[in-house]
Amino acid sequence: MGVEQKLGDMGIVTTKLEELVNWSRTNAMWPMLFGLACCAIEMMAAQASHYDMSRFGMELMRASPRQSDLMIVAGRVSRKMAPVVRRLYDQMPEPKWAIAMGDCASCGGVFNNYAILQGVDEIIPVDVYVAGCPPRPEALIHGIVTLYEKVKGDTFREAVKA
Amino acid sequence: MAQLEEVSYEQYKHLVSERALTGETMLLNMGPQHPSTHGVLRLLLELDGETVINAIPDIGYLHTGIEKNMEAKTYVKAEVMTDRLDYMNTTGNNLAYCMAVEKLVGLDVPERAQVIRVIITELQRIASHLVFLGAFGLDLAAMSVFLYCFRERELILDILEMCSGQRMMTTYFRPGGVWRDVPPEFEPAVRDFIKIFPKRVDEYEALLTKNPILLDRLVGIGILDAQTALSYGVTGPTLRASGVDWDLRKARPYMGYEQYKFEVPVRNRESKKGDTFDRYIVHIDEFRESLKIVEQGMDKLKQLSNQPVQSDNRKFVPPPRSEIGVSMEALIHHFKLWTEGFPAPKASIYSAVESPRGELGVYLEGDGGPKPHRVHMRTPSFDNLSVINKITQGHLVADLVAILASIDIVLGDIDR
Amino acid sequence: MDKRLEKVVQELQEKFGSSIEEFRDEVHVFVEAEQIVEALTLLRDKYEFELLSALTASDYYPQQSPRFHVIYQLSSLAKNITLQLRVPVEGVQPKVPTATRVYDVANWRERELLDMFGIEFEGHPDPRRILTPDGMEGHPLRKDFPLGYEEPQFTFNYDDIDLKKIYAKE
Amino acid sequence: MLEYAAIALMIALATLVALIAIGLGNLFGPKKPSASKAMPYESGITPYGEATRRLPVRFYLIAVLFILFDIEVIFFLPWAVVFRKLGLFGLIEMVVFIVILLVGYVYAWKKGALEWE
Repeated sequence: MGVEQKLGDMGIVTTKLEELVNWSRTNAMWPMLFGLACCAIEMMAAQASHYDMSRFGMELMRASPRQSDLMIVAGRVSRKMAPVVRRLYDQMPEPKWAIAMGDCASCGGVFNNYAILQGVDEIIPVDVYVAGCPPRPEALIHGIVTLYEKVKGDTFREAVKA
Repeated sequence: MAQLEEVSYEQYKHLVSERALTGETMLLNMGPQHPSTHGVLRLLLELDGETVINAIPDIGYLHTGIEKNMEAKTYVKAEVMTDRLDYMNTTGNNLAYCMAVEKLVGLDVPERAQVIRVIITELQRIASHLVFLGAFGLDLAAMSVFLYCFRERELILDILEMCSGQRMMTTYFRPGGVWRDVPPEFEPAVRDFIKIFPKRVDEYEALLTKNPILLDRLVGIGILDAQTALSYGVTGPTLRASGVDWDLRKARPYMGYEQYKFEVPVRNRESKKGDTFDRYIVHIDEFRESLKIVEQGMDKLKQLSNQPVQSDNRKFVPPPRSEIGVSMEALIHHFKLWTEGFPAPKASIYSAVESPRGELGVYLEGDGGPKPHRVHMRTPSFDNLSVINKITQGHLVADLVAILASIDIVLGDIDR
Repeated sequence: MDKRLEKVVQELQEKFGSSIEEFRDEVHVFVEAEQIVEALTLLRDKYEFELLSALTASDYYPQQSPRFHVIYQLSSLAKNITLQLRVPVEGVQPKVPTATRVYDVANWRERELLDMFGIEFEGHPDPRRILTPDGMEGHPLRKDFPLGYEEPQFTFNYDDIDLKKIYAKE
Repeated sequence: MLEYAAIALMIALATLVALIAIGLGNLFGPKKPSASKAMPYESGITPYGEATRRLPVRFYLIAVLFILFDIEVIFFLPWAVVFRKLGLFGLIEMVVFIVILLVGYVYAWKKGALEWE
């Protein structure tokens, strides 16, 4: 990543820098408007005024992958949709994260058959799995806060290796 | 994982005009990930500048193989699958499936369970129309309507959660009645909702109906005449907006709908041509009609206060737990029903219900065993969407967005 | 049987020599594959069955001679009656003439039956798969098509499944 | 001379803020180019044909009209700054300017340049 590739580890300077960069990333992480099935309705309810995901920096659901940092796979991924999900994930700029919302995205859930991908982690690296069918909006927000904890722990060295 | 190859002209040669090959018209994908396709629908648009010449839907991006999966589960377990079909109208799917099973095995449903089913289904219809209105407003850049609609929807979801423990995928209706009786807090919660909701509908109307910008975008757009609608199998509010008075709750009353007084909102009965604005108005009127049904249902519920909510036919409905410790037959029935399920006769039936999007029919075929031989869900959005190419030709891309929002499709319904 | 329906069924019997099945206030009329378009036009024009509400099929796998039944569920809005036509179809090369000229809803429904059961509809304007991915062989809703079960990952078999599961690294 | 310093300062500050925003993003953002990332985004599907496809001339017409009336608005800005000093003369001058452009607008409107068909 940018300067870290050049700087590497400079002790106090880069840790303070890491905290600043991670702080800025966790407070304005825009998810991609990418609802597949029933979990998308719960995601919309989480975005609406009652549960209000905007309190956690998710002000907008950007429609195009070019302007979004987080891909919430909300719903069941069918075999026909899998390459599209993979391409959308590729087209998101770095640094990007992925939340598998709901049982169908995490492990195929109720549908263990020919049509559904058994877990979206077969095609994209998932950071946080949110359980539930569909998970309540609070569960999704809890998943997002867990993701923020994970992002806060990011150090540049890992990013350089990855 | 299959690779995404380029959209080739040969694939669609018989659907698009040949001007697309010469590059005169543009082939554009309004693809699976698009803010205004209400889910994962891909529309291959053939555009001449802003005018839509052809809008070819390509569905299947959410195909879940539900019908195949239901063949591998017993009748009671298969009901869990129906919730995930039309995820805006989950209790309606449950009702359609339960009525099909009851019709196949000849199971009776007690009076109180029928009233509870009607109330919950009508509340779910209001919730589904609220999401329709929210998405409809969002597509026409009226952002605030989305937030207002979801505010009311939360009240209904609380009521559903109070009865069944789950906000959306309730599986609250079971073949033979309802899972358990409504809790005592159900009555005040629904009464409050009935009291505040009419004012909220007037609030939506004040925001949208007389808004000149919206009228310009809706009136005269996406004309669908009754003859084409019936030939394309369009049912529900979209058909009623084109002047055909066909509502299964009135035509073939089920669950005691004949005892409720309500009218079916139908527009341009004589001109038989409905546009996007009519479809929007039919949805708004249906808010008020459904509320009337809920109100009459609540009064009826009060009269049948302590009646059973499950049929006492032990061959199909598991006995209450209190009885198991006492009587031997109850234990046998309990054990048999929960391990193997009940066998159904070797025959097939078709029973239809009026879902917020149209006629939701279930073709259920038993083969004598505990598992259904074939379950086909005739879902309304599948046929409602097939008419989109015909009614959007010649309109602008912005109108296509409004028309797609007005026919209110749900992709879980279409791809099953 | 509803008396208005009796008249319709009688005419179908004389014209197409079809047998009847009755179950729970429903009438199933068996029609041969060649006569189906004629029967549908007759029902739509003469007896006002405007809405073909459902068009589906059912697979009776081990039985090869009529392996599939293509089911046309018709409903008449004017007279508020419903009727079901069933067309038995062979299992090897299932072919049924298309009904798109009579009802436009048949266009997508027949594409779905081609996709799910492999039943070909002669004269269909756009015979493509509609639901399953393009490269898919086999027809899912046939009885001999496996459901496609994958063993779920629980605590007791976590490790050996973890080895087999293909995780996307980046 | 002094007021030009103020404008120069504003321009400098504006470019500084822009540079900081882009620079930080560029500096700290990890760079992992890949083939599918470079492909044009068309709702997740490979687009048909190359990106520079032939566009109908109406788009150009609307673009020209927009530029025309946008420049008109830009001419308001200097006028608004010295509006008090110019007094009545400034007002009449601007009204004449606006009327001329209004005639142009009404002509374009009635000619149907704004309609898409």
